Amino acid sequence: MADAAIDPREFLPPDEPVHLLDPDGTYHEDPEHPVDLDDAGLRELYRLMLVTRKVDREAINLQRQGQLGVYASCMGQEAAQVGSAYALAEEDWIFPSYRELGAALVRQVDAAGLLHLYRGTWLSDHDPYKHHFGLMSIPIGTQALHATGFAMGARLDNNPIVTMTYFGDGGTSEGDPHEAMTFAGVMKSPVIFFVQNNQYAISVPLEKQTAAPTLAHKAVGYGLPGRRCDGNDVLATYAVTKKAVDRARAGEGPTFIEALTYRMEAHTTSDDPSRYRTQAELDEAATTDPIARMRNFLQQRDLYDSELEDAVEEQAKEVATYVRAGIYDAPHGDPMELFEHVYVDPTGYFEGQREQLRAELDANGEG
Amino acid sequence: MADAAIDPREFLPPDEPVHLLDPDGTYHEDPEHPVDLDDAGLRELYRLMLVTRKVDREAINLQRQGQLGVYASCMGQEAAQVGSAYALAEEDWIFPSYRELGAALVRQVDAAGLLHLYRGTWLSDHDPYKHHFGLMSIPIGTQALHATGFAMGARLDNNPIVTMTYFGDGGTSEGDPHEAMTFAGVMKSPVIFFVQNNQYAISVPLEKQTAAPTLAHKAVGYGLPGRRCDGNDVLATYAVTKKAVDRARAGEGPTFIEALTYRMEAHTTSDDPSRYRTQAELDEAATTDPIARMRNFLQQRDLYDSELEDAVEEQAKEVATYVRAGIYDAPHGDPMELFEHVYVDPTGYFEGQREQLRAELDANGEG
Amino acid sequence: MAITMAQAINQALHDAMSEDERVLVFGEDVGRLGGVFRVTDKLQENFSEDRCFDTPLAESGIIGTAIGLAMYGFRPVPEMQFDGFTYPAFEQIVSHLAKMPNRSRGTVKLPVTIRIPYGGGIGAVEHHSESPEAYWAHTAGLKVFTPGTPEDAYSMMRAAIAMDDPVIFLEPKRRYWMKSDTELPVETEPPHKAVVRREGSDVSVFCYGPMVRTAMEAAEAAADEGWSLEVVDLRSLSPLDTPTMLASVERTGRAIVVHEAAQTLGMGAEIAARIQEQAFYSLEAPVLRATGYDTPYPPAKLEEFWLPDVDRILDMVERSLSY
Amino acid sequence: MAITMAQAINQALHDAMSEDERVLVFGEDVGRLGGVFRVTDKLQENFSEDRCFDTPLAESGIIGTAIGLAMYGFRPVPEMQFDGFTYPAFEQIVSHLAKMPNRSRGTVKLPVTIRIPYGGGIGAVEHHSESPEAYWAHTAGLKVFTPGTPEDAYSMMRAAIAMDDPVIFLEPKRRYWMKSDTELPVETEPPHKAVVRREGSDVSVFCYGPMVRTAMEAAEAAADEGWSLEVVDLRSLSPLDTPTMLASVERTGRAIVVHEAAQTLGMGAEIAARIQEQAFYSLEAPVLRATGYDTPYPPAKLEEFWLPDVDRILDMVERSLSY
Ligand SMILES: Cc1ncc(C[n+]2csc(CCOP(=O)(O)OP(=O)(O)O)c2C)c(N)n1
Ligand SMILES: Cc1ncc(C[n+]2csc(CCOP(=O)(O)OP(=O)(O)O)c2C)c(N)n1
Ligand SMILES: [Mg+2]
Ligand SMILES: [Mg+2]
Repeated sequence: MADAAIDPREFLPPDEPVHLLDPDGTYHEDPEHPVDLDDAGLRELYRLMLVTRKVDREAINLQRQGQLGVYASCMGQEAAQVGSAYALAEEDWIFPSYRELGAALVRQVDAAGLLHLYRGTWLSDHDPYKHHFGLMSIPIGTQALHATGFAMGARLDNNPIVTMTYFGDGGTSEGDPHEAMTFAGVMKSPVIFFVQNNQYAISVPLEKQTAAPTLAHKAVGYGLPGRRCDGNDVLATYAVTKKAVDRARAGEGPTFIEALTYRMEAHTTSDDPSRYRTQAELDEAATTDPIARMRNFLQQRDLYDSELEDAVEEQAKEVATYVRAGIYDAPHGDPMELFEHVYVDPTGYFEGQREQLRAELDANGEG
Repeated sequence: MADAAIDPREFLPPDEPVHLLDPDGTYHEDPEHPVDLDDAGLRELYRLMLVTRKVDREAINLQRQGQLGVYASCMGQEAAQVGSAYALAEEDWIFPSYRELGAALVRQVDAAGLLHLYRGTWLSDHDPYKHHFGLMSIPIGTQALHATGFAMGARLDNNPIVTMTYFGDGGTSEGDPHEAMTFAGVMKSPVIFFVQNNQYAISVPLEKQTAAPTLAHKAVGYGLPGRRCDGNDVLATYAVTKKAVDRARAGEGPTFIEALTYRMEAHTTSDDPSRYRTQAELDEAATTDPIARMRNFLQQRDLYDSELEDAVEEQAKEVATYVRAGIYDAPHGDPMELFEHVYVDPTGYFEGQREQLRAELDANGEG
Repeated sequence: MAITMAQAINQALHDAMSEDERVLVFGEDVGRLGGVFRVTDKLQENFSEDRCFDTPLAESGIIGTAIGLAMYGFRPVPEMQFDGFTYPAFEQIVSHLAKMPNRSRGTVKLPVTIRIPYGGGIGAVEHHSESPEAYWAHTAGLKVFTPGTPEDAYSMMRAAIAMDDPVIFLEPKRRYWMKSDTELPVETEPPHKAVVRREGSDVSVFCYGPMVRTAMEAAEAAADEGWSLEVVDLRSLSPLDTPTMLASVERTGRAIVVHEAAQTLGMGAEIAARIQEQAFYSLEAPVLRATGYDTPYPPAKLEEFWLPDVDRILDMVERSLSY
Repeated sequence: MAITMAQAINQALHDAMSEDERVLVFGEDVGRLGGVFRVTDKLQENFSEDRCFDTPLAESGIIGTAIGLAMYGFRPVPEMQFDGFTYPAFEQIVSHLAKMPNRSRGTVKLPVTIRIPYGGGIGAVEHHSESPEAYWAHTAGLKVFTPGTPEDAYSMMRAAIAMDDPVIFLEPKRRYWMKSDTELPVETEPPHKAVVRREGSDVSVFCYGPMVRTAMEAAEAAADEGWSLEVVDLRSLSPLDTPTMLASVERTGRAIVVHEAAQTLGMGAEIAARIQEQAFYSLEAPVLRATGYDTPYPPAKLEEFWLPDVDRILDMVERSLSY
């Protein structure tokens, strides 16, 4: 009769989430979670977060102008995304949900291409193999299995890459992440399950989602280390993820990370959060803003000056302009493309259907 | 930002599984897990286990004689099933998988009716409302949600009943038990998730199923107490379950129990376990037989005598005879019944299909 | 008074909950938010959190617990937030909800009504415009209803909840804002009955849910061409009201089926198969299909090219008449 | 040499794994046990646990990780242990496997072959005799193949694995022990081609998978009655080889579709719809269906009454000839 041969303590999250930066920018060193970045790296984190916020705002504007059908903002979650994505190497893969603009920008994914999903120009329009950034995934939690399978593949192939998948607090309730973590634990796959606990699944608050002490406590049930960090502290999300990445790359298997953050915007532009949360709660959340905090830190270190701010503003504007140019009034493609890409070999399909559409287009002078 | 308000320690399983009876029958008192049974109750547990084993054997024989299509034996798991089911009150409900003959016999479910599933006479032929014993459920883990929903209903109805669902070590990997425990945790539903960890899911051993330190460590991820017990020790399975039942009935919510046991027979009569486990392993397992252990205990207590053994043998033979009589060459019913019970109101269905079957039966002289 | 289809369903849920305290509404965001389409608006406020509640984000969990609640004696009305998110619950629906009454020889009844907003045409992001009705209609043990008007939305929802069989209730989301001048409560034909919405003599057009209005528009346009279309709103996809379909085809001799779902093995396949089986000599032309294509649902900017519309219906009418 | 269908598939997997090291076989009990039907026997022994491995008990997990493995560059051949246990994986199959190549504009290819033993007739316990093919054939983006002979089982499996599209490979479990005298490897027609197994002039019988042998037996029996049946083995359910079907019907003027799955929206619906659409004037009788009933799959002792057999096919032949 098998008995607990493994010490569960290594899997349980420590009592306190890893927190390195106070809101006022004060840095607390944690020997367990070193920040192995030089000054340029620290400034880069700030730059990426600020660019993310501006492009995010641009996307919201584009939606308001009727240019996007809908958009899911990542405002407030920049530190969670940028810090974690920055801890990966270029050849590592990310499997996102639908809210990871910040992670995408770290990987230099074409943001306009990404947003075509929300415009509805095409379902996805960036090349996942170019930036090692998977397709955005709308069915909740499903991408966790793709990340796990990909990591299984890398391990079989003796390729020392790591995969990371993002999902939300709500996503932890679905069966798929559960199965993904089960597989990853058994196979020791080099995958990191990065949960952005932004306190809500649309309108459903965390306490209606789970009775777990913390989300990170789920990890022990899969034999994964469960880690927590202050998700609005970009140094903490970076350092905690880096440690997990190093561990995975060394062949020691997967890690579950819960980043405590807050969704400062509506769930999507279609949502009306006034129905389920108060202004007081929002005001409180604003005091933990991840970007202000990092700026305070850089200032304390004398790494912040108007030159940096100007440069970042400039870059942010550039990306935002690029996105706007790529999206605004972007024409839809050839409707005949609907029949492409369904099958690599379409022999036997679409009998008469192509002709039907072609005839309709011709009749409407759209052919 | 929400933080761990709940102390996870109450959910974590203690280091050692609860164990009250040594293989030689020596009883170790555990003040945390009192056995609130009188002598008659103790003998009843023994009786139920022995009857279970004999009826189980009869079912295997019936299968060998071509009377059942297949059968999933519970040999070796009698203590896990009998002890746990015995801890419930009559009005409490059980939602079984396909291996719970022992639990069914505790609830006095018509065993012949139950086995019609395996004969293929009908899909299920006992009345779940009569004995508060749900239909056997073959799709792994799915019944955990039915138990949870039923318990949610009882709670909404202020009905102080408890539900218990059985699934296996393999079942813990499926999405449904994960979702069931998530729901039960949040809703504080009076449901007990009783896992018989019999070390295998068909041929797949536990270590390929999960990397968790123990299955009971999964519970903390749902805010449920995770408990473990020696599943071949009927007093332990009884006492641990009883505690969970009392807790649930008091409105304190669900519990997850892992009973460590061993599947002494093949997965089903169709299986060939020699392909994946050794005789040495089986011999080792036989030394922990739950029935011998309880007999040793009763002997030590002077509760065992030939009168008891004879009476139990007698009863076992009676039930086995009843089952054999109910199953052996049991005729199939009227094929026209295929169209019954599909809909309460079948208006608009089966156009022509009834007549087709009726005509076929007539043509074959079976009408 | 003008009410929308969404309001009609909301009122139906409200009235069912008022009349029978065993009726429960639950799902993702149906409580405080009132549902992403506000179809469950104010139900929690009016009936307490016990009777209208938010669940964790897990569709198999929602349907599996609905089954348990129904076994206990409740009449659950769970919501799947969108068509594309019913798939995680497929096993619970197909292996248990559809089968358990039969398995138990009728001992277990499962009066569960699963509400699913479905279909395209609202410019939504992917997985939010699916038409999964054929999956359910192929599954014995389920009833599948879909209203095409606010009145039917109210009346069929009441009937579905009152019924002891499990019902998949498909709400045509692009018609949530469709208005009708009517007083609630209203009682229309029983749900298993198809209804002739417009009489005609040349071609029968079988449609349901979101396509009822489109078919009516096509009939209007066809009249300008001198073609008389009979529009039959099927209302129930399982059971299919074959007698009403046959009666119509026997009158017109021609039939077209319209639906958004992909053509292959969409409802049009079954309807065509039945009509030619049972009205072979009445048919002057083959039963034709004006449907979505056999490709994944397209991106929003291209959906207008994919979805059947008045033109596609009229093309089929013309083709039918050419026989 | 006489080989069974199960052996033919085993050999196909073996040969595919030998020739291409990117081919992986995994699922529940496929490793040490060799699968509950021994179809994966010795693959682990011959190719190591890296290439043939047991997974945890989770079907969505199996298909979801297969997708990730395919994205990485492998060619996964996952097994679903039985037809009735594919449903937990429905979302991964329908929302991702079928759609991702399209969503990604062809950038992502998913050469995944899902093996599923399916169908009834072996006296199994419930959920082990399902015929879910219509669910997959209705889903754009999937190919659906099912062999009716050991030769095809080998050849179509090799073709499926070699193909860059996702394939649902349905193995007719009651024919696993069907024998054929043949040498492997063997290459038969490409999978998307239907094959005329027996020529005839009175009625075309369209069948696939487990029903191919049954239809052949029916043709034999029909000959005694003086009826000449043409038996067409469809082999691929998606795509359907419409030209071959039409050519046959144009010869015979009559058609019957045979399948185990429930009738409503089973493959027979689509085949009937297409034939009447495209060969309207050739039909001398409606396309008829000899199928399972619109009820849940019955208990083992009653399956013989539910499943289509020679008698039911001949009934339909007679009915067809009566027009
Ligand atoms: C399977 C599935 N069910 C439901 C939805 C609808 N939906 C979209 S986002 C969302 C909430 C997700 O919450 P969470 O996982 O916390 O992520 P967040 O949106 O907060 O980033 C829901 C219910 C979906 N996309 N997929
Ligand atoms: C959803 C589903 N997948 C696969 C199967 C096939 N199957 C039947 S029993 C079994 C193993 C179950 O193992 P476990 O949960 O440990 O229970 P045990 O049989 O050991 O009691 C499997 C894979 C099934 N019944 N249902
Ligand atoms: Mg969230
Ligand atoms: Mg087991």
